[in-house]
Amino acid sequence: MTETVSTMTQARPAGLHLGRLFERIALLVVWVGLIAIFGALMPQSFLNWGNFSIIFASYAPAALLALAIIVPLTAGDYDLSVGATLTLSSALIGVLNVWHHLPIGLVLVLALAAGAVVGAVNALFIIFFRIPSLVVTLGTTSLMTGIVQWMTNSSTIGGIDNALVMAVVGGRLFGVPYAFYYAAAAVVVLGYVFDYTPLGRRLLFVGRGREVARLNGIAVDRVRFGALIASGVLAAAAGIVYAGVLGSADPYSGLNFLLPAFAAAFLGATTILPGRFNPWGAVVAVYFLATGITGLTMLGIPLWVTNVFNGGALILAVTISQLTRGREASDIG
Amino acid sequence: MTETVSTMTQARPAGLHLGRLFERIALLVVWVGLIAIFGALMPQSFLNWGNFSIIFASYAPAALLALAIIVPLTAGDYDLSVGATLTLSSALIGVLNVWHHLPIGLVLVLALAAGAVVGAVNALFIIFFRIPSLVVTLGTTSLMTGIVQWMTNSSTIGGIDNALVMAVVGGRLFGVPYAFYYAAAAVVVLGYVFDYTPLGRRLLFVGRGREVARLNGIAVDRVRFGALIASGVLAAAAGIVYAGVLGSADPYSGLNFLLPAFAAAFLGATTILPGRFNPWGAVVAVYFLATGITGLTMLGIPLWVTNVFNGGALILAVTISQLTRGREASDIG
Amino acid sequence: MSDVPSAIGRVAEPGAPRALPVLDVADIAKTFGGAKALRGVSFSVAPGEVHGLLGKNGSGKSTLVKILAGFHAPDHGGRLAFNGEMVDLPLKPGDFRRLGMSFVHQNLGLVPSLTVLENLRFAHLTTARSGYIDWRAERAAAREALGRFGLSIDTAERVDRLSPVERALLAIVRAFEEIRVACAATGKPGLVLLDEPTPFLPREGVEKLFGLIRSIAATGSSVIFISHDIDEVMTITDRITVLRDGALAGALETAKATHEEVVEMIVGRRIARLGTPGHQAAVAKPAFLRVSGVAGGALAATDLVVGKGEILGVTGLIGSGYEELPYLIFGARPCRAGALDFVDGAHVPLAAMSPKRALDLGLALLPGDRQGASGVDSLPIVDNMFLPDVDRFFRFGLLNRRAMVREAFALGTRYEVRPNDPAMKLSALSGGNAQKVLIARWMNRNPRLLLLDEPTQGVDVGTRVQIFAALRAAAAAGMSVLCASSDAEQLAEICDRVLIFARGRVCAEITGPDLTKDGIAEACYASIDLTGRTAPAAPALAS
Amino acid sequence: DAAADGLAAAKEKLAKYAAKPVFVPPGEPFDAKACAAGKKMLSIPNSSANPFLKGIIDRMKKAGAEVGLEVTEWENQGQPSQWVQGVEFAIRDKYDIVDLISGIDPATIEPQVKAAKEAGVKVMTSHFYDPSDTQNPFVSSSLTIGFGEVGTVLANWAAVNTEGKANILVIKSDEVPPTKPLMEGLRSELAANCPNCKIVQEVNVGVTEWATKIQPSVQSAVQANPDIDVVIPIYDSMSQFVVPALRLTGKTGTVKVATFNGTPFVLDYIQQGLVDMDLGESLDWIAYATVDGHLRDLCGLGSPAALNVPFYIFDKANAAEAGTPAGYDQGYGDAYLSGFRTLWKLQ
Ligand SMILES: Nc1ncnc2c1ncn2[C@@H]1O[C@H](COP(=O)(O)OP(=O)(O)OP(=O)(O)O)[C@@H](O)[C@H]1O
Ligand SMILES: Nc1ncnc2c1ncn2[C@@H]1O[C@H](COP(=O)(O)OP(=O)(O)OP(=O)(O)O)[C@@H](O)[C@H]1O
Ligand SMILES: O[C@@H]1[C@@H](O)[C@H](O)OC[C@H]1O
Ligand SMILES: [Mg+2]
Ligand SMILES: [Mg+2]
Repeated sequence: MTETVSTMTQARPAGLHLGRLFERIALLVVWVGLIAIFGALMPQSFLNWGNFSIIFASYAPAALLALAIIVPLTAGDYDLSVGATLTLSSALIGVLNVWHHLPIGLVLVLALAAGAVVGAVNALFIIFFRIPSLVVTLGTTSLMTGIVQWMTNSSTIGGIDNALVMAVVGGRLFGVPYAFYYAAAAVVVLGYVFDYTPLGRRLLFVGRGREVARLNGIAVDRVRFGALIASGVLAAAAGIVYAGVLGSADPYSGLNFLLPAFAAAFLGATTILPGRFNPWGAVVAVYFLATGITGLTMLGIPLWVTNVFNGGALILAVTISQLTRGREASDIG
Repeated sequence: MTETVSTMTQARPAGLHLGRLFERIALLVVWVGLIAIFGALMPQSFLNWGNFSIIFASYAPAALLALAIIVPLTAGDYDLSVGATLTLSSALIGVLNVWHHLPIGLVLVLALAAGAVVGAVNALFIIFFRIPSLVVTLGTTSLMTGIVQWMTNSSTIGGIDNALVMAVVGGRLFGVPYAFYYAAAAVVVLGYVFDYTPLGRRLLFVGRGREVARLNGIAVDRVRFGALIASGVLAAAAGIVYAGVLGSADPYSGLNFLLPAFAAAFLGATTILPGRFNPWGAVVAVYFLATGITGLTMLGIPLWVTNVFNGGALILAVTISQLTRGREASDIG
Repeated sequence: MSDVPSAIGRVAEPGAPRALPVLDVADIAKTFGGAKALRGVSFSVAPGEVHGLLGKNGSGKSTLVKILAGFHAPDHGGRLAFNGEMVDLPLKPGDFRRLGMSFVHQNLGLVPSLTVLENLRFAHLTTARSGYIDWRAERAAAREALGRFGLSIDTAERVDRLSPVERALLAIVRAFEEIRVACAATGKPGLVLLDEPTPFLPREGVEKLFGLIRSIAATGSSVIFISHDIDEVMTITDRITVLRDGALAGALETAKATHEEVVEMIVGRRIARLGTPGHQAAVAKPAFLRVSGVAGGALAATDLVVGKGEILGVTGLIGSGYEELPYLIFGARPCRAGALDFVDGAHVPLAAMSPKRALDLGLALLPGDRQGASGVDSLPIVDNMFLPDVDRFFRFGLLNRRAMVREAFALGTRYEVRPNDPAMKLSALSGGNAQKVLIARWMNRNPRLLLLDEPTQGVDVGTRVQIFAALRAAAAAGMSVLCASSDAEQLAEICDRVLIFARGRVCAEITGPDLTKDGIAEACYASIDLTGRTAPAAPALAS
Repeated sequence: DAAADGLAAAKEKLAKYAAKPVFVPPGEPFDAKACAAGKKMLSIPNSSANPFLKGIIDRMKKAGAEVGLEVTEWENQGQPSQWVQGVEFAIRDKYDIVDLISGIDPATIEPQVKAAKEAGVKVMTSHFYDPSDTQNPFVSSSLTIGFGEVGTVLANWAAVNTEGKANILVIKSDEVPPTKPLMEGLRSELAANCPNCKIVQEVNVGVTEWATKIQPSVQSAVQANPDIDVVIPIYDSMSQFVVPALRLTGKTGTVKVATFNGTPFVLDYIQQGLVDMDLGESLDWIAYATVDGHLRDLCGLGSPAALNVPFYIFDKANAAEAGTPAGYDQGYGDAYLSGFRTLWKLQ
């Protein structure tokens, strides 16, 4: 019982390493390729920093929303309510700031708190009553949609405090509006938490093996609870940035963000750290799709093509990622 | 070692039997209660057969869509693409019948075939490439949305052959337009398949334990494939009925039906056969929600309340169902 | 002995009977990714024969079984004949049923969230030609089948509400029922494949199973029996085929072989049976932990003391409650009452116990359900190894991944995990190697008390010996161990003391010279009389 | 009496919209080619998925080409963040005009409108504000459209077609800004000209919920209030869900439907007897008027305050003029074509 045969090389043929590396950066490569193509077609208007700075800023709410989704998704829960939470948050800002004249600082705190409350309500039903997360968040989506319509009288509320607008799209750093940096900060923080902290490991184990996590001393319910709250708060933050970008509160758009954000979360799980929902991947996916849509729009290509692009990119990327791993059952979804 | 201790009484206290029975009919009871309340408030306008016949007919597409969802859901796959398939089917009818003057009979066959193709494409990616169903159907939703916009130039197409309109809402039986009977026929057939055929058991086994089903000789892939095709065809049928009800093809509405249909599927899994997706339950849920919405709007209550009602009813019903079974982990979702 | 009739035209192995074999396989190979699970296995099973299929963990037994179930497609080139009929590989789903095979799979192959009726009548419910299911008739058929085996289980109960024993029995009843129907239909001998059916069975269940096996063999049908329990294999089989690393290691006629020969063929080298060393002078160890009044599940208020550096075994008939003990002490399952008193004075009421608290107190638990409760298959070995310890690698605000991998590699080397690549997913390891990783996880923390539930279930003899040695060494260094197991042999080999449970209470204590496999088994059966009960706590098999 | 006087007034006011539209020059003739030379305009529709708006932009491209103005569409799905991108794009690519068409409230994207103004890009709106609205301070000029006037036409039509006793169900979308002036026009005109008319119920449905909520709402309303005899879906795309509701409740023909926009499939509905009246505008006319108005602002000639595109009533009597199936520009005559060309000194 002394011999220890190393099967390492045997188990991981050299080709595999390259394949995996390729998979990690494939989406980035395709992104660069896309930029190159649009750049060649429109060297003036597409290939300039101004264009990218605007893509970065205007998709910041979408990026935050994709991040909001992957936190509970990693812990094994679906949160469909992030779209409605985004709307709720921006509607609250409109109603409280514009109609009730509350100071914007206070209003932002209240919006984030509302996001936390949504997360807590979801968590109550998901964790305490043990109802599937898909069902609960489908229900709260409908509930919040109704509440927002009631609050806003179903109308767009313009005239949000200029301080918010300035803080989101007024100021620029390297030509890029601040909005982007809020999303970037969220990615950095989440990326750090996911990869470099024990909390990130716990999240992952809770998502992949609840009972295992529990027996290893992880407070599973607390981790799931925290993930849902984080999701609510991030979605509310997305709502704040959205309100800041627009300078107004729109009671209907939130749900339009939902499916694309999920698509980005899944697409992001094919890159950087393939097979896992990861913040960097999610954000790369958001901006990859944004680049495609912007480029197509600038070329004046009809709108329906962007829908085809969105759907096609998702399916294609996941399929290719799947093929590099020999079609083994996927760990995501 | 001759004595045989029965574990029956031990495992199922008498109270449980009653509790289970109550659970099976709870939603029906609440439905009757709802009708009683609205009936008391509006004895003339609510409590008449005409009103119900209209509810029955106008929610027939929604009922078909809920049925489309539960087939793959029982087999363990999410089909988010049913909404887009509904739209695709009705858009095809509009384009082929109105613009290209194909006879309506042929067009209906083509619409159903398109639904089958959608199901087959979903199945290809889900089963052959082993991509999570949520991801695939999210992608095909976006793809189909684009294709529909291209086909229809994003415009509503009126003037669909009157024969279809007559066949769907023109003729009546017991005062109820035929539309309802198409949905009813689908429920009866599906109810029979689910409960009284080997195919129904195969579906259930595949959904509850894929590996086990395969170990026990079930052609799992074929069953899942069939379920996805069935879902596509049923969603296309919903699109046909929808086109018949409207007399026109609307390129946008499909997605709006998606979340309510999922809500009905989950709500339906709390009744008739609690803990399992079941056709009767799904349809009861659709008409329960329809009754609530109709009653509320007849009372002149603003529309936002119906969203709250939808979300609240879903969460409440599932929670109560969960409480009767002592909060054990749920089998649905 | 040469020209044995064989449908696939090869020379049969020595000792093979002359009749047309029920099952005859040749050159079956299976590659998973790059790993070869089977490398050209050939053997045959004669009518009426009980055939043992043995091998270390990962040697490919279950893979072979699953190929016969049509679950895995074997590599190209294998051949299969059943009752003389050549059958195309891979088998299509359900082919096995047409041929006349039935299975009890390693994990039983039941769907937990469905009912006893649905699971038991699986074959009929999913393949009935009539196109209409008559539920009344199905229920009657199910009751009759259960009745034939003397089982009384509510057919409407969900399988996940059954006890492990009931579940195992259900799977066994199903396999024997299916083979009965199949033989009646084909008029030819059938084949029942039992992949480690015994770990969950109480002794009398095993005996009843052996009775069934013999009766089915008497009708001319055959049985393939897989187990890591050599004594069981010696008792029931006629012949034995041994796999090693996916290849045929040899075949034996049971009657002509000894226990030691079988073990040697399995592991490929001689292993000294640990026997019963050191039990003669059971020196009382100083107490480390006093467990008082612990009650939960089937366990009534129970007191016991664990010594420092002691390996304490707990066992009993299934349903006697001993198997709950590790989970209750660890706070993994709700406790009705009880408290822990540590030698250092710490007093912990069990109602307030949680896994987190237990870990802080220096306890560790290795659950019996490896995949469901112990490790996460889809995550890397290194993360699984240090799951409770990640905080240790979190320095200066960063998780030190490099250090984790380095330490995991060292641990892997120490516990002979093969292959020792910490970045691989746990699922890439065989069951036994995965178990080594999980044991390493806990041993590495130097717990004061290690709680084990069936630590070597499904683990081959070679690996077992390794695990035992590691436990001994740790105990010698002062770690206490509480090991719940139904495996008397294992308890006899490693324990200093064994407590026998009956009806939720400790009813006997075995130490010193009595601490042998037979001694423990005897005590278990005596326990029935000791507590004066007339009925076992769990549904039993009527004779 | 008051009722009869009101009815007479209503009839008289309606007559104007039943006559073939005539062209009224919005200002002095000017050298449009010189003005437009080398200039470009980015048109952002409320949503590219709206065929009505897409139709306007396609025709604006054609009209612009006649004078040399380059018109580009910013394709979008109705999401404000995409409008934001469009304005930013225009600033960067040095467009001269950003045209926000029909539904984009400049207040919704005020930061970008302000930035455009500062960058020297003129942001103009068309077919959005009612003359009674106050224009956003960062907007250069607006070609308003009389949504209030539309409301009055709908009110008068309802009064006249029920002999002054209309019981009206209104379907509206409050989140679309034009709804407000339209509803005000509708209410005040009813009050003025039809003392015995009343709005029985107003149902507010968000645009995204039209498909799921309008049909059941209309069904419920006409069942709960059987005396409803006119349904006014204020935007005619809503009528595809009103028509089936009336069909199912058996009210087709007895309950009248009056609406606004002139979308072709609704004009078809009129020919089929499913809808009674649609107040339409010619897309092509709108396109020429928009190009004309924006050029005037760009070249400092002073923009007209309104689009000056006439409304025209389609009903059973004249719906066939729009074609079978109906088109977007048919039935309005083509007086505007030579009118604008003359103004622009092209002929
Ligand atoms: N998914 C996989 N990817 C790569 N290698 C694998 C995978 N699964 C198994 N292996 C390798 O195949 C070999 C045999 O593993 P297998 O699980 O068959 O062992 P086993 O006989 O079940 O052993 P045990 O008795 O320990 O369970 C091992 O070396 C293992 O590392
Ligand atoms: N689905 C799979 N994918 C990859 N490798 C697998 C798979 N199933 C089994 N293996 C590998 O095949 C080898 C044989 O496993 P198998 O389960 O047949 O072993 P076994 O002899 O039954 O072992 P045990 O005694 O532990 O049950 C192992 O290395 C295992 O890891
Ligand atoms: O037709 C337009 C409609 O589509 C939009 O939503 O609001 C303004 C209307 O003029
Ligand atoms: Mg095995
Ligand atoms: Mg194994």
